[in-house]
Amino acid sequence: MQGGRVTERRATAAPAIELRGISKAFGPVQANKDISIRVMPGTIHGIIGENGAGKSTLMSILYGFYKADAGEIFINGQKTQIPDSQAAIRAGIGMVFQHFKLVQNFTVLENIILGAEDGGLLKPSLAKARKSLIALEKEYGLKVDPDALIEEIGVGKQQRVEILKALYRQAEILILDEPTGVLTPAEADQLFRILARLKAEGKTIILITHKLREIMEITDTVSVMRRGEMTATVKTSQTSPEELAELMVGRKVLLRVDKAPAKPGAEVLLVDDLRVTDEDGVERLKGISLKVRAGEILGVAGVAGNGQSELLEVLGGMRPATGQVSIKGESIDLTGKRSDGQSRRSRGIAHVPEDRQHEGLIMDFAAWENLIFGYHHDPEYQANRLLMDNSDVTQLAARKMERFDVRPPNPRLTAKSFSGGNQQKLVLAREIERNPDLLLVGQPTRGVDIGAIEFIHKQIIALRDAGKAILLVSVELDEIMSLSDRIAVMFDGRIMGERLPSQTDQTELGLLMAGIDPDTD
Amino acid sequence: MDFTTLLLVLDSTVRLATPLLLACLAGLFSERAGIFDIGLEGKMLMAAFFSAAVAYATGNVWLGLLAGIASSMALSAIHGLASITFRGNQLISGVAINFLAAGVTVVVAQSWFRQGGRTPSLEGASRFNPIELPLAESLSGVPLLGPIYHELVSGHTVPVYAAFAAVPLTWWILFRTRFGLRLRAVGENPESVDTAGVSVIGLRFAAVAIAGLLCGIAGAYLGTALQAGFVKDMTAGRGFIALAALIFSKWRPWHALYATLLFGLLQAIAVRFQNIDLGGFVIPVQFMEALPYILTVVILAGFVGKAIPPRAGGEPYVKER
Amino acid sequence: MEKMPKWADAVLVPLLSLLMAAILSAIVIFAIGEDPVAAFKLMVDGALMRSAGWGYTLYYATNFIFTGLAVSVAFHARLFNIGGEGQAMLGGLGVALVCLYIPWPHWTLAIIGASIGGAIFGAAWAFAPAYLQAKRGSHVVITTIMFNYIAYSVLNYLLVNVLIAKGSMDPATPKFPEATHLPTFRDMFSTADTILFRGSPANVSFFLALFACVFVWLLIWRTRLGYEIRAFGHSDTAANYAGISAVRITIVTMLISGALAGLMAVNTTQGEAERLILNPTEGAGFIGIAVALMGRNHPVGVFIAALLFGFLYQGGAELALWTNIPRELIVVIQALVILFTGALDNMVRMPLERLFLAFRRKEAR
Amino acid sequence: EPALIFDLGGKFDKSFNEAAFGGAQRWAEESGGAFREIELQSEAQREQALRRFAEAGSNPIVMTGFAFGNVLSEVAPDYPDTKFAIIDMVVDAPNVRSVVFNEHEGSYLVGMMAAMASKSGTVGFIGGMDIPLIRKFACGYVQGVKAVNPDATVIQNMTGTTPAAWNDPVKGSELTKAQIGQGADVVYAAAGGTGVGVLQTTADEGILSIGVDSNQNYLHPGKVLTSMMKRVDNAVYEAMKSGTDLETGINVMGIANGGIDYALDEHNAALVDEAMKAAVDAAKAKIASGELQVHDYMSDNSCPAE
Ligand SMILES: Nc1ncnc2c1ncn2[C@@H]1O[C@H](COP(=O)(O)OP(=O)(O)OP(=O)(O)O)[C@@H](O)[C@H]1O
Ligand SMILES: Nc1ncnc2c1ncn2[C@@H]1O[C@H](COP(=O)(O)OP(=O)(O)OP(=O)(O)O)[C@@H](O)[C@H]1O
Ligand SMILES: [Mg+2]
Ligand SMILES: [Mg+2]
Repeated sequence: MQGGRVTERRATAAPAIELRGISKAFGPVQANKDISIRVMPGTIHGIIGENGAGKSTLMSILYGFYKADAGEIFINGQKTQIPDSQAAIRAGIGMVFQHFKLVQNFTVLENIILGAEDGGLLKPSLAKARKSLIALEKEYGLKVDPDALIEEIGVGKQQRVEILKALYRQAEILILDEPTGVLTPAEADQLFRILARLKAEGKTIILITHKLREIMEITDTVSVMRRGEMTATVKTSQTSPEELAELMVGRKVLLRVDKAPAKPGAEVLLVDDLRVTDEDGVERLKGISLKVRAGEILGVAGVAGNGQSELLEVLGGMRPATGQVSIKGESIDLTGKRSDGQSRRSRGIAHVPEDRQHEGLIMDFAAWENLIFGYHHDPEYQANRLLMDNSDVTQLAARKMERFDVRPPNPRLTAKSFSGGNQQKLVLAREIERNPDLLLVGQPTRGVDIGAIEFIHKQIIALRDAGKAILLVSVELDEIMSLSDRIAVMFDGRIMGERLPSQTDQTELGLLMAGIDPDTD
Repeated sequence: MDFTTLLLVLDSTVRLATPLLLACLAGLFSERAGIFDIGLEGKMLMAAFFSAAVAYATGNVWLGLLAGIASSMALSAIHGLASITFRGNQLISGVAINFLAAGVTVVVAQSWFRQGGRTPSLEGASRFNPIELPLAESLSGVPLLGPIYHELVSGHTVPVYAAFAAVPLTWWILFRTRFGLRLRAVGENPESVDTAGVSVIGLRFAAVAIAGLLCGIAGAYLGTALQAGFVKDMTAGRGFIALAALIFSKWRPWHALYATLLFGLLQAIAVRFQNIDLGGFVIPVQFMEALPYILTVVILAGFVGKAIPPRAGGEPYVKER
Repeated sequence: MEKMPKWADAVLVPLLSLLMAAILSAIVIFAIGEDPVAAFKLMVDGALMRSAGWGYTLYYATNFIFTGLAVSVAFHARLFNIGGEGQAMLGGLGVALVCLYIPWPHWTLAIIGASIGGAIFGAAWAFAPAYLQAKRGSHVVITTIMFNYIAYSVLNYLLVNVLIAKGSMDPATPKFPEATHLPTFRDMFSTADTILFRGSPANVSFFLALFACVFVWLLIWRTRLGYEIRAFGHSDTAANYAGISAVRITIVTMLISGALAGLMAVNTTQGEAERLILNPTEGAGFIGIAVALMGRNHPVGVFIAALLFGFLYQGGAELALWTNIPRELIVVIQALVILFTGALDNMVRMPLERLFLAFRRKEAR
Repeated sequence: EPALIFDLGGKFDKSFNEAAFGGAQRWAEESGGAFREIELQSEAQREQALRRFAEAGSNPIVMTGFAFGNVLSEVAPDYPDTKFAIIDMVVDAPNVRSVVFNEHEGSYLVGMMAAMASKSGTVGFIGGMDIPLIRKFACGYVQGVKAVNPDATVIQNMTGTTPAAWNDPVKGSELTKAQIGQGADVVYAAAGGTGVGVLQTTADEGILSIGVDSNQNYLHPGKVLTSMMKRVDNAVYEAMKSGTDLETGINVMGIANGGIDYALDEHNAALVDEAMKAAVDAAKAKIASGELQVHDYMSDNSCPAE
């Protein structure tokens, strides 16, 4: 159905997409700075970069979701104005967002025709879409039930709906923003097969991902973004993961952290047959058992969405569960009044949550208020039985900020006025300074720059060396490999296996994360 | 209760349900598009005054209706400006609009008519008069159906029939047209609409404007059909009962009809019977008056099926923080 | 980086909003053929130039302090309590029952008893919406609106059928006993030869209101509970992380809010009417919204805003007394204040933020 | 300079307050003087308005409605040099004139007319707020109806139990429809502003109504049988005319002294035939002479006729 346009475009050989000098600021944040990029037709172009580098912003501009402050867009060699997504769609661009843009209580079919209806009435549009859905399914193997409600199908299927939406609108250029983040490895493989098929048809694909393996596997060219700027564009065949990593963070990456061998002591945390069912009735943890001893770091690896977040949340008292958990031999409540974060803290559990902006900090609170968050009932912070001792707490906070190198070290600034890395240091300062028996850490360095990463890693290891137990959850395999004394891999709500960092490698962990146990296969 | 009394109560139910129904459908359009509207009351009140005032001045009820609609839509525009363009709090905006209408109507009425905040009484062509449907008189002799047709179906004013016609129309627009699909989508997930290349702002303004239109008709009905002129605060909480009915109906057009008829019936009963004596047990009139609100709280509490509002409801659409 | 300095957010934005509301109000007055300047003068004369005027201004302000605090305490937990009206009505019932059925020896004890009665009844009326919000997610805005109407019906029923004074045509309770009558400003401040605050209803409850301001300030900024209320209001996910119970905070905050609204009745019912009448609140519950918005949810702001609205109320009554401008003009002004300081906040804020941002960029260069 | 305070129903309620306004205007035209006036909008204003007028030197101050009773008894002693006149309520203070009306007498007359005009033998009564004063109206009305036609049915409804009942035309209209449904063909509205809805609906539905307080015949010419006139206008007029010399104490206005009457003018002339007029006038004379005693509900809170 799109054959004619393919041949015509190949003949011109102009870049399918060319961006020149794109800049975009969100208030004080410069998300994109003078970015230029060319993507040739019929290729897969990768974009990598740290969290917050500006990848999504750039693609959203190309798709007309945001308006650039400056810059030009050329599609197939023609200068094109893209003031809104309608214009992008007309120019043959389709985008699958990092966070899907689907209407939960609409059917697949309704979502597909939304905005691309053929007339004032729905009936003919729906009939037509149903027909072409069957055709697309045949062509690409994208199977979904057109009458299913979005809220009733899994994320993998939802992503297919997004891709179908783009194809239904006859997209020639397809942008995928971190499509594999939510997919199981099998689903990811399937997605890549579809992308290869699309490429063979002459479509142009832009793929945003954090995973170097995916870049190396499927892209033709790759661009690297850092802090809103485009730092390099290279042919995939002429680069290596190491080089890309270096380009991404701006200097040589230390893949290892200096640390002494662990001297594990007594068991601190014991988890047995932990189960969690979420609000939608989906079982997220399907019987987790693990233990963490004093003076060791247990790293939990896994693709996002396999239950690691829920594990941390249960241990941190943020959601109820069933099973047994004990701290230093004493069991803790998993439901009811005594299962909240404050009870956990009183039992010596500190928690650096995965999402510092929405969980770890109150962005509108001053730093000093944030530095007692969760511990505000502590007698140390009270002036008397009724009132809190604000000035004393502020002074304490200033000292903590000094020790954790929070910049600027002013406790009266609100949390939102610190950069991401410094916000994370605030959380760490609060949790580590409490000298807990067990520290739960989720994604400690997400969106944090390399200097801060090193500092944070050092603090975590220092705590370990002080004889504390640490449970680390991270999607960054490098971080897991370099910090952990033992590694547990989670898949689909279960622990797939445990390995020692010295006796494993990324390939084996990757397989485990994909739900494949190399030992039993 | 004998048959005639029943018919009369039902007849009165239809009359009293009409403004509730129109306002409820107005809220339905707005809230389905993600804009909460607790300003139904104010818009109706504004329309009641301006329709009565203009109908009085021109002697033409249709001009009055237009003026009522225009004034109600002006308030809609303020609500849109506040909650769509400037992403303000929709609830606060609604509260402000209710006060604005309560104040402006009286201030202007006093300034124009000097009658203590009311309009002079309307007569003849400056009011909506009852329409006799064909054959109503001649069929009234037919047992059962005759009186029902004559008393209940026939003999209402134009806005009453318009309100009842608006129910299937609303259903059809929402569920059978492109506009309806987009409108519902924008109330559930505005980003889905935005990324499909359709203007969120445009859709929401359209929805709010329709709400203004319907509230305008509701207000005009109060001022020029149910009543012969405007009196201060004449909506008397009907906007909030309509809101209650909207929740009661879980944002669905046909259910809105049933809910408003139920609430209309409660009002009709409360009007007629001060206290209802159920053989020793007396239901005070105050209880009947409060019943719509009590029922709504019960529904909201989720004891009788949960009322889930449109997911994006109440949230301004913010792309860039 | 903050987009604007704190002072701009706390003072400049509300001032500009107020200015816009004032300009529009002046236009309205002008449009109905009256002179805005003369009207304003009349209001100032009637509300501020005589001690009796002040007596009314402070009387109204007392009501608005209570309802304003009620709304703002709830706002801190991001709960929009529009039920102040109903809670204050029930508060009136509480005050009336306490004053009528307990034989108080002296007003000093009676005011304590009445405060407790009003607060408990007001809080009780806020409980159901709070519970439904906390446990069942029913939006507190809608339920409190419903409860306002239900409160009216309850009060109506009780006054007409149960509490009505024998032989009276008014649906109102009998007068409260002499011993419960509160000292008015006239009693307190008149000297032997000059009578001050003659006939005006301001009474000791004003000091109760001041006390409530201090109480709320301490509560919100100096206690753990206040800390938790604010934390929950800013981010419920973070509150969950910290082990702050959403259910508990929602319910407790609404109870405090309802109690504050209920306390208003000490002023109107015990202090002024000295009996419970059918409409004891006269919209003060709603004005609390405007007061809280304008006062930026801070007790000092609420106090100032309440004074302003007290002035508007008294001035507006004077207007209605001496000119052709109906009292509803205040309702218009009140609506404009809510509109500009609440719903159209961004209309003022966004250009200001851009201005400050541009200014800083320039400085940074 | 005298002052007039209207109760919550508002100056133009076409009824009670409007009658008071009419009296004040008559005085102003005749004397060339001016008077202050205010329409109350809220309960709290009652006292404020009284005091402000008193302090501003208005004298006498006239107020309409029983609801002022409580407040006036507190305010009056504070201003011993000011004279007050209150209508429909007795306030015992040396500087207050309390004007009350024998509404039952007038209601009796219009009840007679209703019974004579009715073809169905069923007539209606719609009261405002359910208070003894309105029951007094109802009781007199029923007595009048029964005097003419002992078998007649009188349907009675009160609009409500709160002051809102004085100002709810929608409810008035619905109640009227209900009474028509039950066969009523003459409806007497003693309901303040609510009566506007009653009169409107009877006119729309083609039956007769009876107005109250002022002469309301003109509202729907040919549709309003008559109006029970409570000469509030006279009371106000006289109070203003006597100025500071206002005689205090209780002033009962009834048929005998022209304070109560029924309305007959060009608007209802066609509806009132000679026989009707003769019968009513005869009764009127008997009441005036004391020969006929109409029972006053408020004297013992009960009504002999149902
Ligand atoms: N809508 C927005 N409003 C304000 N700031 C934004 C918005 N979207 C993104 N930003 C900011 O712009 C910067 C770039 O964000 P962007 O989402 O483009 O990064 P990204 O490279 O896609 O990161 P990630 O890998 O986490 O998806 C960040 O600092 C982010 O906080
Ligand atoms: N979504 C956002 N909305 C508002 N402000 C933001 C947003 N994201 C980031 N900022 C602000 O932008 C500034 C820079 O944030 P960002 O996280 O990009 O810093 P950074 O350069 O990555 O620093 P760090 O290396 O410490 O993480 C901070 O002041 C932050 O508060
Ligand atoms: Mg992104
Ligand atoms: Mg960062």
